[in-house]
Amino acid sequence: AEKLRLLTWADYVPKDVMEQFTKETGIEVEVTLSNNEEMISKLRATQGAGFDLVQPSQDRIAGPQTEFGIYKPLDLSKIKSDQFIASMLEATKKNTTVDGKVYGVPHIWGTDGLIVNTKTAAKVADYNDLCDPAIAGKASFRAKRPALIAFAFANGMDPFASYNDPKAYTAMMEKVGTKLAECKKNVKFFWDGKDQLLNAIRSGEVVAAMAWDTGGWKLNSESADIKFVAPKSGALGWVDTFAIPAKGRNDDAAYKWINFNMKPEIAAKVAATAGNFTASNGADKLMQGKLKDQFAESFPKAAIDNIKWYPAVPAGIEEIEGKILDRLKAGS
Amino acid sequence: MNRPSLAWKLYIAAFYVFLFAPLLIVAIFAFNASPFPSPPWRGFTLEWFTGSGAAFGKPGVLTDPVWLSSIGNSFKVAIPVALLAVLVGTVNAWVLERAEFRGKTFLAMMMLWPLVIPGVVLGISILAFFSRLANGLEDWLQTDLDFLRPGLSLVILGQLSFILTISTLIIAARLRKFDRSLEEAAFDLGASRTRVLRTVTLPFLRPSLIGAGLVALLMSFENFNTTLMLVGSDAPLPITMYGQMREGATPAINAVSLLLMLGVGGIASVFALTAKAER
Amino acid sequence: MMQKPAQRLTLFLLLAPAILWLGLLIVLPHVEILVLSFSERVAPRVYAFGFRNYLEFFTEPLYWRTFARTAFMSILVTALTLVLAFPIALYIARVAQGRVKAMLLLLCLLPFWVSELVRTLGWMMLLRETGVVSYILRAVGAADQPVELLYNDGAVILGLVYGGLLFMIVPLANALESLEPAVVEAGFDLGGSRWTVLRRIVIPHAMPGIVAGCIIVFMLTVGNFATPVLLGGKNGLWFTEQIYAQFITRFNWPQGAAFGMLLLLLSSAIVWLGLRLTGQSLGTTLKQA
Amino acid sequence: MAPSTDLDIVRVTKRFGAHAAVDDVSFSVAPGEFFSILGPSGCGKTTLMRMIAGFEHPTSGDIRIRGQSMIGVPANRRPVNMVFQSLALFPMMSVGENVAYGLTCRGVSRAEAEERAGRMLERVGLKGFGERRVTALSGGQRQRVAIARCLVLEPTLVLLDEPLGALDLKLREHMKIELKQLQGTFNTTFAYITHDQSEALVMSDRIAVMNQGRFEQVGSPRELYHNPATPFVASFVGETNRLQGEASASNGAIAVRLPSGAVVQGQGRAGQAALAFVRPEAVALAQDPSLLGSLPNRFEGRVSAVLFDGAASSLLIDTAGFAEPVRAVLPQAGPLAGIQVGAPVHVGWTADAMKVFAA
Amino acid sequence: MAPSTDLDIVRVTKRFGAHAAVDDVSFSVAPGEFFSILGPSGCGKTTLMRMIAGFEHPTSGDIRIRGQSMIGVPANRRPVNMVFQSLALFPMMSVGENVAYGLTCRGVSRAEAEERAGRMLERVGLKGFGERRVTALSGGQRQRVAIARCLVLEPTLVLLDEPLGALDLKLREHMKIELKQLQGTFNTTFAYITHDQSEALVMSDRIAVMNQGRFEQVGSPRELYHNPATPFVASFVGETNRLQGEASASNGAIAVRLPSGAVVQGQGRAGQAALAFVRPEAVALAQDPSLLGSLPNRFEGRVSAVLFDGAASSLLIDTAGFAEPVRAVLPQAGPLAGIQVGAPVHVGWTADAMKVFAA
Ligand SMILES: Nc1ncnc2c1ncn2[C@@H]1O[C@H](COP(=O)(O)OP(=O)(O)OP(=O)(O)O)[C@@H](O)[C@H]1O
Ligand SMILES: Nc1ncnc2c1ncn2[C@@H]1O[C@H](COP(=O)(O)OP(=O)(O)OP(=O)(O)O)[C@@H](O)[C@H]1O
Ligand SMILES: [Mg+2]
Ligand SMILES: [Mg+2]
Repeated sequence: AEKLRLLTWADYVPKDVMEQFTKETGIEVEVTLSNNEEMISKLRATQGAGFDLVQPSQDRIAGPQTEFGIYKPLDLSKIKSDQFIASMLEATKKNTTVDGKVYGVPHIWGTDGLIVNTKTAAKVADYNDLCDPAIAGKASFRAKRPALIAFAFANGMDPFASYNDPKAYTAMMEKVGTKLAECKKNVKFFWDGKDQLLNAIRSGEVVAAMAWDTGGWKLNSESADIKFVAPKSGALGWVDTFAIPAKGRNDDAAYKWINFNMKPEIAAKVAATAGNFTASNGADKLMQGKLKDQFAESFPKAAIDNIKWYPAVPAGIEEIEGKILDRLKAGS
Repeated sequence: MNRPSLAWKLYIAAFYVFLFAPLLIVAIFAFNASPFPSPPWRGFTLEWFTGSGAAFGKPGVLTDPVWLSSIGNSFKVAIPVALLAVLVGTVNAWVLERAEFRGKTFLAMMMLWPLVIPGVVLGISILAFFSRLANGLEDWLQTDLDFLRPGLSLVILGQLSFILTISTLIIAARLRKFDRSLEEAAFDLGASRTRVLRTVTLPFLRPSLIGAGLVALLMSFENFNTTLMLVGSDAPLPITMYGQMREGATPAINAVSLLLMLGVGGIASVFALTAKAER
Repeated sequence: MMQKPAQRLTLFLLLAPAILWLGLLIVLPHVEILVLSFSERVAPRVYAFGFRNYLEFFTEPLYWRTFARTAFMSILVTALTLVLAFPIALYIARVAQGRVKAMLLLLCLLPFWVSELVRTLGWMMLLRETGVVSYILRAVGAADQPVELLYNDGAVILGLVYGGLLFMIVPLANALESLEPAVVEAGFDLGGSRWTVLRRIVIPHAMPGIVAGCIIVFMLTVGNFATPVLLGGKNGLWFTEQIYAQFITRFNWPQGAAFGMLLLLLSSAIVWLGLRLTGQSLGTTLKQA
Repeated sequence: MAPSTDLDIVRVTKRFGAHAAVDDVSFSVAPGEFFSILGPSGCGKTTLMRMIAGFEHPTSGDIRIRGQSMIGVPANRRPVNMVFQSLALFPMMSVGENVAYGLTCRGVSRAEAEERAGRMLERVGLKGFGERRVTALSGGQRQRVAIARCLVLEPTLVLLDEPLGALDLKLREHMKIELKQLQGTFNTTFAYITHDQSEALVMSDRIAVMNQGRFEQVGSPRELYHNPATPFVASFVGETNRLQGEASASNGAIAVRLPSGAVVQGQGRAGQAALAFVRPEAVALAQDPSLLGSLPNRFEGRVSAVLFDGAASSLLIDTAGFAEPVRAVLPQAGPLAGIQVGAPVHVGWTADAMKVFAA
Repeated sequence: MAPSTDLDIVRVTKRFGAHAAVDDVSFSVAPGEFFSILGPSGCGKTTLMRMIAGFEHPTSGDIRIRGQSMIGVPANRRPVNMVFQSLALFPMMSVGENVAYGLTCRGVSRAEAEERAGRMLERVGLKGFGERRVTALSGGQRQRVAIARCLVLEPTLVLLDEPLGALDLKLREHMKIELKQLQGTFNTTFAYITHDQSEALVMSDRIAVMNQGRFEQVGSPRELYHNPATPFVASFVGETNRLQGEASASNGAIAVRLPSGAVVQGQGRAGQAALAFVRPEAVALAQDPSLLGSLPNRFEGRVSAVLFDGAASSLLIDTAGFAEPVRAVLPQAGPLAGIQVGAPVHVGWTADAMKVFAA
């Protein structure tokens, strides 16, 4: 049978959606779970072979494409653009354009913020509060670039403004690095996988963490004490996309999958399992009430306006960040 | 010296407790009716083996396609690795023990070398070399050469790169013990060269062939470092386990581990039996 | 004389698998990363020859500190493993008899054929804050708070020592086994105390086994990845993680290749040093194992 | 007062499980004596020696050295040293270090130990070999190092467990004589075990013949050879012809009727079933039976094999009434020197030469 | 016409590099003969035998079996079979399979091969052992299997490379006789190599004494023993006393002046430097010198050691004018039978008994 090899995030492909797709098109979907870095590194190792469709975040397309040429330009005529929230589609297209060609369209979006156990760490309201001695040894964040960006904002800097000035950016990151290093003693571990963090919060090993909104809401439904909080200095907004690898072998199936997924009823289902929001136009009307309430609680109007959306990452920026992160992990 | 002191005996006992404690814990908590592999004990369940996911939200090993396919992938790697290790190992052992040519000591040293290369380095070097090779061949032949890209085929090659050393050593050790006069005697009694090989040499080597095959099988199943650098979309068991452990595991991983222990125990007993037959 | 070409052909055919194996899977890949490690990125998709990747290593304290830390901890782990394993190997080789001996050895082997990840999982379950040890400590009243034993260097060393034990015990036991009982008895008979016999007869005899075990354990430790990553805490980085990071999360292959070469150099240098100091040769040493 | 014996074994028994490897053995060794224990493989020789050295503990009985009980004294505190069958030289040490080892264990300073080791090596004829590796020595040289390593400690007693077993034939012949001479010059007490009767006979002052954990006879080589006390000793020590039959006393001597009906005359004591032994060199040969006229045992036979072996040549003679051929020494001179297979011959021996035992 | 020899070696030389392991050797073996090659370790015996079997190729010379040249014939096509020193029984096969192996290689059917193997086992006294594993046999039994495995193929010639080397003393004595008898009953030609002179003397019809790749002498055991052709043969075959000195002819015999000035009389030929040999059993002993009056060689000495070994006992006698003690046979009877160390004694021997060679 025809096959679609999909490289994506956990929870983005509910079983029934996959089955429905196979039923409708006769195409089987083979799912490999991953994260941004691994997606890129896998494609980099194969020069863009091995998968037919991938889902990196929108900011991680232009840089790697310039450097390694691992994606194929999208044939926008094959995509039903009316299924997308127009503003989001435009923003994503803009961010994923290299040499005038578009490489990505949006799928799921969400934010990074704080998951707080309000009973034991009520005071945590911004990223810097993770470093509060009161919760020493019980905080956590990922030792990845979102942490750098977040702490930069929390400490009054604007990293996105310096994206194209490596020198300034390096200086800024050094500062952030120092700040994080100080904070490190507060950290139980740098979390890697979502479930790892959620388990630790459930068991009380961790009481406050920088994490994705979806995890926070999931925990909130289990225990009302745990809340997802939009930090004072602003949640970080991300958009996961659809992109086609340079040596994808089944572009037709890929486009079919994109269009299928962006149908409002399908998108709603996916959003429900992922616990996030979808770029599908009209799906929000089909969403369950609970998530909407949780979103409303976490994001008052001001907080929504304060969301910092990632612009495309220019090539070279990640090297600067990488070193800071390595230092953070290695230093004591 | 022959009469061990009490302290020594206690140390031995403590050592074996130390040795098996982690494994026992893993095995016991495979049956814990809890979504997390940690105490307290919440009652006995087989859910993590056969459960459909209804009870704890995550399915048991034997119904979870993720685990099943990674077990399948491990076999897809381990069986060719074991077969090739025995085949090539036998030829190599022959070269080491029987052939005479210039540069033999150098070759023997080279064969040992993979043992002192860290697995991660082996992995990245093979990854880098084969991706260059694939790029070159692709430009030249204008086709995709998938098997040179990260994936099971590359994992097989990567694991072979050092497992071959082990299998060669095992078979060569046996071949070295072989009394050449047995072959001469057979030849003297009128056997042809192929008949000597078939009736005398290979039967003598058989325990080591089986042993090398089993060791290769186990090492392949167990290997993580080299495999990690070379996997594509199909993850063998250790890679899946690693992913799950970083994710924060459910007791399903304990169940997989227990199955693995049982499998290894089985193979080890076969191994012990052939080793006994060897004597 | 007639047979010469035929013999050549046979020899060539016999050599072919070894040459393919060593050439394609060992030598050329290493040449590749050597070449790769000397290429620097000048612009997207443009690379040039240069030493920047190595310079980077020496100028960035982070990298060489991790490197030094890895080397130091590996040596420590090797030494600890040797000390812990010696009495066991001695017992297996010289005290235990027959069935018991075979059993003890087999029991040693079993945990090591099960995946490293299973073993590490076991340690994680034992040591973590919500784990078994912490639970037991609280249950017996030795601690009133959950104790975190995971995510520190101690846990990493424990895991690595555990993982290295077998590879120390087997060569040691092999070496000790080959010591003729009469030689030990002669040592006592001529008036030697236990300590004298151990120091002047048993240990010198076991030297090839000690060196072999140390080399293998050191290699496995320095090249380990999963154990330090999973058991190690926020403070510890293993050098293999740096290589992994350069390849997988930084997509910076040249830098990763340089690190790989450095790790290879480190391990070769320490192995060579070990052999030199003890006057052993690699071939005989590895055959011991 | 100095004790008159160096070693006393008093009713020593050693059991492994139900099996008694050494069974109620007693003997004494005088100072300066060369004492051998001779017996077949597995009879318990090594076990006995290991108890003296202190590597095994007797199940019952006492072991005394110079009158002092050794029970509970560990091997490294006993004034005895052992030369092992495998020699057990320390391969990780040089020849000199091997010899000096025992001295340094006693706390003798390095320099002095080396010097004394050097002198000892000189005395055993290995001057200047101190720096060699033990693996670079010939069999006989290694032998001498093993002995030097013991003698340098001036032990009361040296135990030797088949030390010549690993040597080849010619060298063994040579070392037999050398060992005996060494013992003479050092005047040390030697307890020597072997399963080779020729070694025991040539070297020893006294020999104990051991069988299945027990001593069958203790005596000088000549006593054992000429007056064996048991059938086991008669057949184990020296080449012999062995006959089985039924005994009946007759004038002064004892008569043994073989199954074929033939009767031989001998000396000894037996009930019904009897074993009779006669040595090949005691068998007289003649072509003319009248030359054997005075002998009580006379039989007719035919040469079935000539085993020419120089001075040790012998004949096998198929003799009427005997189940096995009779073995006799081939005469070196005289009319029978050139006898061929198939030639008829008469054999005979005195009643004194034939020892009879109860079977 | 049947050839009158089974094996002809014609000027065979084998070089390993510059070293000639076998150097221009020629000999023939007659059908049914037991032919031994005797020589010290490393003299080239095995190399010679491996050339006959076909495992090595002569550098020059020809090897003929029943008149047919074997040059270029591979080992598996030659009508010779070899019994290896290690025996080389196939451990993965049963006793019966071992014996049947050669037959099945020839294409004999399984059933028939088994039957013939069974019969052969019966003939070597191993009836009913067919199903046993070879590891479950005693040394002597394995020996017989190795020989049966060759004999079942009815080869023209059986080669035996020190087949008794691995056995212990008593068993070796026994197998010597058995092997000789087996050869007799099968009437097969045996070529046997050994470094043990006693084995060669006892079993062989003819012996070639080999030294450093060359044959020193070929002859019957008695010829070699009594009339050695070279000093090497004289000292290698049998026990002997060896004297070195300067020769000068004298009435009919040859006189050798020892360094001490003493002179001995002997038979033989020598230039200036001479070696003289006399066997211990040819040395006559007397307490009263007048009893030795007729002997041309008479000396006075003192017993330095009595090597009592039953029938093989000997004396070492420190003799004035001799560098080494003279070895003589200890008389079994007469006044000297009980002689002690230190006793004065006179020794003497005939000129015929003393062989003299150029050194
Ligand atoms: N440690 C032991 N445990 C059980 N049985 C033993 C032990 N040591 C020796 N034996 C048994 O005791 C008997 C005597 O053994 P020992 O070694 O003393 O014989 P030996 O006379 O020295 O023989 P050999 O001449 O072959 O060396 C044998 O039957 C042997 O199997
Ligand atoms: N394949 C070979 N290459 C080089 N030299 C050899 C080879 N085989 C034998 N030699 C040499 O030839 C000489 C004769 O060896 P051979 O094995 O024939 O001796 P041998 O008389 O059988 O001795 P032994 O009684 O010890 O078996 C020796 O010096 C040996 O080192
Ligand atoms: Mg013994
Ligand atoms: Mg030989």
